[in-house]
This record gives sequence, structure tokens and C-alpha cells, in this order.
Amino acid sequence: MTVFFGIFLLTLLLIIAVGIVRAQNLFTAVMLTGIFSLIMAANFFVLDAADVALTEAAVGAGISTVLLLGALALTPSQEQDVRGGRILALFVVTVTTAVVVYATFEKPRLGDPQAPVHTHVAPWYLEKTPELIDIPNVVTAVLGAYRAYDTLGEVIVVLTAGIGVLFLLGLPGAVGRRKADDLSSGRMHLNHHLVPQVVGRLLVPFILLFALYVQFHGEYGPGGGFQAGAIFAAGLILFALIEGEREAYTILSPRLLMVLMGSGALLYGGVGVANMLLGGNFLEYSVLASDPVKGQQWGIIAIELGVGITVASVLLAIYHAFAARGL
Amino acid sequence: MSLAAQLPALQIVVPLLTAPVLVLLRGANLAWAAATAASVMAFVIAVALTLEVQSVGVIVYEMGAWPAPFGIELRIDGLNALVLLVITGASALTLLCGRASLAGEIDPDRLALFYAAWLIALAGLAGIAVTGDAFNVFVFMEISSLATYIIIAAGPNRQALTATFKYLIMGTVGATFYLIGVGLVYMMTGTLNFADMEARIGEVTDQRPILVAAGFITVGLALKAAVFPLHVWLPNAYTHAPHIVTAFIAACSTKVAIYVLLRFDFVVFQGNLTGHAFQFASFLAPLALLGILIGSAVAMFEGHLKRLLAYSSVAQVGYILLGASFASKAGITAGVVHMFNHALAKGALFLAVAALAMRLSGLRLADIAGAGRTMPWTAAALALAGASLVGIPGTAGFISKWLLLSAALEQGPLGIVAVVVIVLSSLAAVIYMWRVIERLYFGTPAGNALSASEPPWMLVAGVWVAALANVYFGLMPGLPVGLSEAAAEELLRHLP
Amino acid sequence: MFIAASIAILATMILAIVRALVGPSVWDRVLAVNMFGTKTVLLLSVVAFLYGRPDFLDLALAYALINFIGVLAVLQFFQNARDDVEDSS
Amino acid sequence: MMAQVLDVASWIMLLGGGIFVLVGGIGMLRLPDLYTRMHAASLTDTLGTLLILGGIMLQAGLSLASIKLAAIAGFLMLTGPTATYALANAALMSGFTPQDAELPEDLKP
Amino acid sequence: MELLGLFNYWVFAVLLMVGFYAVIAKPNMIKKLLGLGIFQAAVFLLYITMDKVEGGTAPIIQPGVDAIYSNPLPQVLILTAIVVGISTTALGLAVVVRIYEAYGTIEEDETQRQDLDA
Repeated sequence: MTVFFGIFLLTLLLIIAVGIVRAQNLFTAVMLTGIFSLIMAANFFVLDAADVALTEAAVGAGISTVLLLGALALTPSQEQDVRGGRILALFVVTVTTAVVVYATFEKPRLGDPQAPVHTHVAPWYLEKTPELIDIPNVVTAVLGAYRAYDTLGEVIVVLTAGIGVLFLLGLPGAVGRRKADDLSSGRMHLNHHLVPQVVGRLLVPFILLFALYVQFHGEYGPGGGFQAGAIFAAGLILFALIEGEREAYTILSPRLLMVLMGSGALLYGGVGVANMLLGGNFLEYSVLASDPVKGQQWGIIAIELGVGITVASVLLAIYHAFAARGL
Repeated sequence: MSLAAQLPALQIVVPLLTAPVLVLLRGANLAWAAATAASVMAFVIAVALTLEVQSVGVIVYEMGAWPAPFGIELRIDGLNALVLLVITGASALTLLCGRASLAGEIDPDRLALFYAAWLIALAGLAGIAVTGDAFNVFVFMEISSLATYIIIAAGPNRQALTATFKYLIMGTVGATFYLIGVGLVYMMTGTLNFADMEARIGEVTDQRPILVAAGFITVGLALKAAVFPLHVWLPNAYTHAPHIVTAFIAACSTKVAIYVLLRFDFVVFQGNLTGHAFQFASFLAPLALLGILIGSAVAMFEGHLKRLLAYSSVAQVGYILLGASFASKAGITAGVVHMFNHALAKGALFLAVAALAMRLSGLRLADIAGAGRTMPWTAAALALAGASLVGIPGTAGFISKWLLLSAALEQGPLGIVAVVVIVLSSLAAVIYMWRVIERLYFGTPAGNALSASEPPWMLVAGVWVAALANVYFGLMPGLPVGLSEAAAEELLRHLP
Repeated sequence: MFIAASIAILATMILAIVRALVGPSVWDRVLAVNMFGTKTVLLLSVVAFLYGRPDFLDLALAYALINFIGVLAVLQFFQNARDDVEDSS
Repeated sequence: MMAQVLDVASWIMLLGGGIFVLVGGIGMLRLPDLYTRMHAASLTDTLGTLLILGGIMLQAGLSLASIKLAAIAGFLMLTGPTATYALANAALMSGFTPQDAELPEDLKP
Repeated sequence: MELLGLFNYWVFAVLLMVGFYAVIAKPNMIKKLLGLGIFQAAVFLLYITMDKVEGGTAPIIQPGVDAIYSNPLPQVLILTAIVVGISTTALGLAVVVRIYEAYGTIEEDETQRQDLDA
């Protein structure tokens, strides 16, 4: 069954990928990218990676499409014809692919339980997590505890992207000289489309509620700070789409967004530093409570919250930065 | 746990967590002060760590107290202690003396964000240097890259943007190649920890994926390290970045990629892949030699001071790799020492360039003519650092070139070729540095150079500290050479 | 029976992709993307039951909510779009 | 007995849903212009989705899964037609005329 | 069947090729970023393919059920990598927007020509 789904979805994936590269109209390419993400996520799901599928859905199909459209609104959307230079590119690409295919024949087959990946390190995680951390979702346990240092890095990457976009494009009311009042209200919102507006208003609270569910249910099911942050940001982006930028600023002002960006990362790091002050190593949550298992759980909840805050505020700030550039 | 035991984590945590604080703070002066304080603190920690490495050997720190390979461990030995010194030293010095220059080039509203990005770049580079986990290297590589793109894009001209975009594309391709390689190794060994990989890779019977992984990792890191012919992003990025940023990244960003390349290839691959030492050498040595020749040749004919120095950097990367490709103790020692010395020389040169740029209208060789008379201190420091780049006896550059030559002579026929190339390129270096110095002192002043005065004393002091470091480490090379020898022994211990 | 339903959904996905690739207008593509999104939601729901892990319906729920945002973003994009986006080739 | 009835009902719903979905897909591919395609996609989408989700719900019985399925069905009920409406509206506004049809006076570009 | 177990890896290889081609051969900067996205997605596929165990299920432990679980580690790595990917894309798009404002084009060869003329 897995193989059947896999082959089907992967073949579609290839067709779409070629379609993206061939499309001369960038808008078409962006639309196809949306489909690409959806197939990729379905494929992750078929391969037992529920957490990754949720992330790809929230990020790839939602946020990334919105950001690409935001950038496309500020740049021309027709690609110019390519002249020359293809032979070398084709050569480099073909060599790379040949090398990769050469390697495949000695790789472990899909799903082989004897593959080194499944016999070393991973069984330890599956076996020890119930005892050491006692949460059902092992992915969250690895992400939030065993490899929490990587995840801190991930939060900083997101923060850096936020800093970079705000540095380059500015954000009215927070970065640069423009004030929020300078934005022309223009036609950048949909509030003369009655039906989408009513339905959108109805959906926003549900999306935000669902984001909170994903945030705090991450220990038990697929989800966690990153996915929740992305979904939360998507909900607020929906609000900004239907009500306009200036309305959105009254809910969460740009200045507050920047404060949230920093404080999410600081919350994460703060947990680590608190562990150090309590006599443990950096990010050793066990010292947070008298019972090490409880300490681990508290630590994971706290850092996931930090991840969620930073991701949601950064993605929203990036969206605002692109949207405000066109006003 | 005592403070001393926490130093490896603090090395990363201090700059990494100061950055979000800067996002909260408004005000350029406060941001500068905080960033500089964090950089100086990081430098102090790096010095403490170096002293500790010299006395106790390898330091291991388990993040979250999870034992490797299940958690992530930090592992510091002679090699990364040296890299840490270079990174944190460069950041602290350039920030301390670069405030006025940066304030002149960047919109004051955005300076706080700029300093935050700078600190993240610093933390990312340091994070790559200390970690013992292959995937963690990828994460910190991306942290430092993204932050570096931002600080390069802060350059005043529009070319800074296209340079950033090119760097962003090539850097991401390089990082993704590295990720593919790590994935293949993980697939065959089931682990991400360097030490554990080394232990388990010997048992892998199907070697094709490992070989391909070695290829991907080497090419990916070569892209990041600007090894010829993958250097095309470097000249524009160095030329159009803010001058102080150029001084910082020229001193350390390519070096860190080379460090990972050395660590991965020696620790994980060479001991366990039959013939990999040979493949490594036969892949890198020709590229290193070509890079040296072509970088030096282009620099000789370049008319823009920063671009000239950037092409010289391409050649210098070649020197470092040439030493490493000998895979002998003398060779690696020479390469690593050159990593350190080149950072000193280029850091000083680009700082001097930043000082010139504050007072002159442009940086083409015609624009700097005569500045030696109106800005004597800056010009003298530039000449001194240039001497180190060329390798005049008594400067740091001489030490590493001498070590490299003697390592090459051990190598037989290939060594002779290497010696010829090194001598040729040193002559080229004499020519291109002489063109600069001749213009500085004997050119007829024109335009701004006539009325130019010395830049703020902080900057001049910083340039002189860097320049004098070149002399100091030229006369007393004990510290870098000692650490490099330890590093070489550590790396070679893994060979069969 | 889950399998029959999932095959129907997969077949529809192919049809939607053909429409997305051939166009001809940008609106056709948007329509195809939207339709593909709902089909993905259905596929995920069916597969969750096929695999016996109904707790993964969260994913389908996330898709159902997020897909809509994409369509509204497109709508807003066209409101401000210039003429060069239209290709009715 | 009850279980069997439910089973059969759910099979019929799943099968029927599958057929509607497929018909919608074919219509989307074969119909001549944008608006007819939109019509095919949107109508069958709603019914097919409802049937398939209903079929699964019958299989799941009364559980958290059923509530989630109901929520999914509810959201799709809301968003599907809205999205189609928004698309059709935007296409019409930007001057994309239906084949063989005249625009009403007040909508002429 | 033996070779079908490698199908995922071949798709990985071809996706890599398609994305990489777009990155090197297309002068349009947004196209390059889209290509980069495909290129990275290929790597995600490589990692996620590794995590699957025959007959396994997602690594969310169901108490009392004796199940085989797939490998959680590659999933964690790819979660991180997806985040890195979107961050890079966002930053890249911001740079492209600024380039368009400064040059009036987002074709790389065109910007190079303008720089040379200047």
C-alpha cells in the first residue's frame, strides 16, 4: 500500500517539478509550487512522518505561497527567454544526478528494518523516551529535549530571516522611517467582497484556536511550536487579507511583533540559562523540578512556547513587510 | 557546575542570546555597546578555552546532559580553539573600532537590526567551530550564512544586493550539498556524531554511498570556502559589503568552512575509506594550485583596492588547502597556521581599507593616490599588513609561507610544483601590494586625498592593533604553531 | 472500500494536475490548485483510517483551514495585479 | 445487524462520494470554458466531500475522530463555495468573459 | 519489488536534477528561488525515505499497543531543514524585491549588464 501510494505521489511530484521549471509565467509556477507542497506533504504522511507533513502543509502550502505572491506583487511575473548557457548547466546537473544514482544501488531498500538507521541511536530514543521524558510523541521528545540545541538553532534561523527581511524591506511603525499611518489604504484588502469577508471572519477564530490546540497537543500528537506558530501566523494573515493592513496593525502592532520575535527566542534561551543557574548543563531540563521527568516535560512545554511565539511573530512580520512595501 | 565547566556552552550562548535582546532594544548606540560587549566577552571565553585546551587537552560538553550520540556534544581541541580565537578576535576588534565607519554606511534606524545580525553571524560561526555533531554543523552553517547575507546586503551600493543574491544561491546550494552528504553517511552508519561516525563507518561494507557522501560534502564545503573554481561569489561580496563587514568576514567566514572540511575529511573519511587520502589530495591539490595562480594573477591586474584584496583571498584559500592536501604533519600545520596568519593579515588590510574609505571618495587605485602623505598612520599600517600578506621575514605571513615551503619540499615531485607555484604567487603578491603602496605614497594626490585627515582614533588604533599582531606573531609564532601542531596530530591520529 | 475511494481521489488529483499544467488561463490554474487542496484533505482523511491512526485527522483539519488562505491571497494578488500576469495563451 | 447496516451505508457513501469526485474531475478537465469548469468542480466537490467524510464518519462511530471529521466537513462546506465564488468574481471583474455570453451592462469593464 | 524499494531514491535524484537545473540555468531570480525550493525538497525526501520501517507507523507511542514505530530522528532533522528552507526563501525574496527596485529587472544577466555599463 505504501509503495503504491508512494509511486503514484512521487510520479506526480516529478511532473509538477518539471512544470514549475518550464512555466514562463511566474504566477503559474507559484501555483504549481502550492500543488508541489501538497503532494510532498501527502507523501510525508504516507511515509509515517506526520509531524513533517503538518509542517510542510502549514509552511509550504500556506505561508510560502502567500510570501511568494507577496513578492510577485512587487516584481514582474513574466520570465524572460533564456539564451545560451544551458549546455554547461545540463552537464553539471547530469553529472550530479549520475553520481547520486550510482550511490543508490547499495543503499538499504525502503522500509528495510535492518538498515543501520533503524538499528543504531533511533531504537534508544523509542525505548528510553517513555522512561526519561514520558510523552507519547517521540518526535517532540527528540526535537525538544535530546536535540534541543538544534531546535534553538532553528529558532534563531527563523529570527534571522525576520531580522533580514525587516532590515531589507522595513516595517512601517517599527523599522525605517515610514509610520503605520503613512500606508495608503488602497485596494490591498478584500473588504468589498462580502462573502469571503464574512466567511473569513468566521474562520479566523477557529484557525487561531486550532493553532493553540496544535501548540499544546504537540506532546501527544503531531504538532508543536513550529507548526502552531505557522498556523497562528496564517490565521492572522487571513485577518490582514480580509480587513487590510492597518486594521491588522491595531491587533498586533509592528513594534509589539518585534518584541515578540525577540522574546520567543529569549524564552527558549532563558530556559537553557536557568538550567545552568540551577546547576545543570545548558538545556538540561531535569533540574527544573525535583522529579527529572516532570522537569523534562516542563522544559519542553516552555521551549515549545518560545518556538511558537517567535515563529508566529516572525512570519507575520515578514508578511507585513512585503505587504506594506506595495502600499 | 562551575562557571569554567560551562564555558563551551557560554561561548555560543552569549552572542546567540544577546542578538534577540538587540531586537528588543532601540537605539543604535545601545545596540553597538551591547554587541561589542558580547563580542569581547566571547573573545575572553575563547582565550580561556584555549588556555584550558593547552593544559587539559580535549574539552567535551554535553548539551542537555544527553550523552553522545543521542544528544549533541561540543568538542574543543587545538584546531577549533584556534578557529574560535580568530572568529571572536576578529569580531571584537572590528566592532570595537568600526562604529563610526558602520554608522556612516548604514541607515541609523536599522543599525540595531544590523548588530543583531552581526552577533548571530558570530554565534553561527563559533557554533560550527565547537560542535561535534554533523547535523548541528548544518544548522549553525545556515545561521551564520543567513546572518552574513544580511550584513553584506547592508552595503551602500545596489551591487551589494546582487552580490548577496549570488552568495545566497551558492551558499544554499553548498549547504544543501553538505546536507545530502550527511544524509548519506547517516543512512549508512545510523549516527550523526563525528566520533561515532568514525567508529561505525569502518564496518560499512557497501562503500558507494559513503564515497558519494564524501564527494558531496567536499564540494558543498568547497563552495562555502570559495575554493577555486567555486569562488565566484566571493569578489563581489567582499567588494560591496560595508567595509567593516568585509574585514570581519574576510578574516573568518571562509576559514570556518575549511575547518569543517578538514575535520570531516580527516576524522570521518580518510581513516576508513581505502584510498580516500589520495582522492582528497588529487582533488584538492590541483584546485589549490590553480586557485593560487589565478587569484594572484587577477589581483595583479585589478584596479579596485577591495576587489584586489578579495582575489588575493581566493589565492590564500588555495595556500591553506594546499597545506592540508599534503596530509602530512608539516603540511597540515602549515595550512592551519596560514589560516590564522591570513586572518590577521586580511583583517588588518581590510580595516585599513575601511579607514581609507572613511576619508576618500572611492577605493579605486587612482582614488587612493597620495593618501600616504595625508593619512600617514593608516597608510603605514596598511603597508605593514601588506608586508605580512606578501610574507616579508619578521611578519606572520613569513612564518606560514616558510612552513608551507618546507612541507612542500617533503613531498617529492608534486612538492616541487607546489614550491614553484608558491614562489610565483609570492612574486605576484609583491607586485600587487607594491602597486597599492606605490600609489599610496608616490601617487599624485587628487580629489579628497588632498585634504584627507586621519579617521577617528578608535579606527586607527584598531588597524594598528591588527597590524602589530602581524609583527608579534611573526616574531613569536609559538601560540599558533603550537596549537596547529596539536591540531595536525589530532587530525592525523585518525589516519590508519 | 477505503481503497476504492482513495483511487477515485487519486484519479481526480491527476485530472486536476492536468488542468493546472495546461491552463489555459491563470484562473484555471487557481481553480485546479483549490480543487487539488480539497482532494488532499480527503486523501489524508481516508489514509488516516486506512492506516488505523485516526488521530492524524489533525493534518486534514490543518489543510482544510490553510487552503482557504491561499485562495484569498490569490484573490488579493489579482486585485492589485498589473496586466502582465494574464496569459491566455 | 445495526453494525452491518452502518457498514453498508458507509460503503455506499464512500463509493458514491468517489464517483462524484471523479465526475467533478472529469468535468473540470473536459468542459469548454472557465466558468463551466468552475461549476463542475465546485458542485461535485461539495457533495463528494460530504459523502466521503460522512462514510468515514460512519466507520469511526462516535469518537473524537468523528468530531474532527465533522469539523473538516464543516470547514470545507464553508470554504469551498466561498473560494469558488471569490474566484468567479475575481475572474469576471478582471474582464474574463464567459464563452457565448454577454456581460451585463454594469459589469462591463 | 527489490528495485521498487529504490524508487524513492531515484525520484530524489531526478528532483535534485530538476531543481538544480533551475538554479544554475535560469536567469530569473524568483525562478532560481523556486528551483532552490525543489532542490531542498528533494533532500527532504531523501531523509524521510530513510525513516520508514516496513509495517511501521508514525513514532507517536500508543500506550498498550505493540506496534513497530518508524524512525523519529530523520523527521526531526527535516523539520529543522524545512524551517531553514522557508527562512532562506523569505530572505531571498526580500533581496529580490530590493534588486527589482534598484535595477528594474530581476533577470540576473540583465543586472550584470547594467553593472558592467555603469
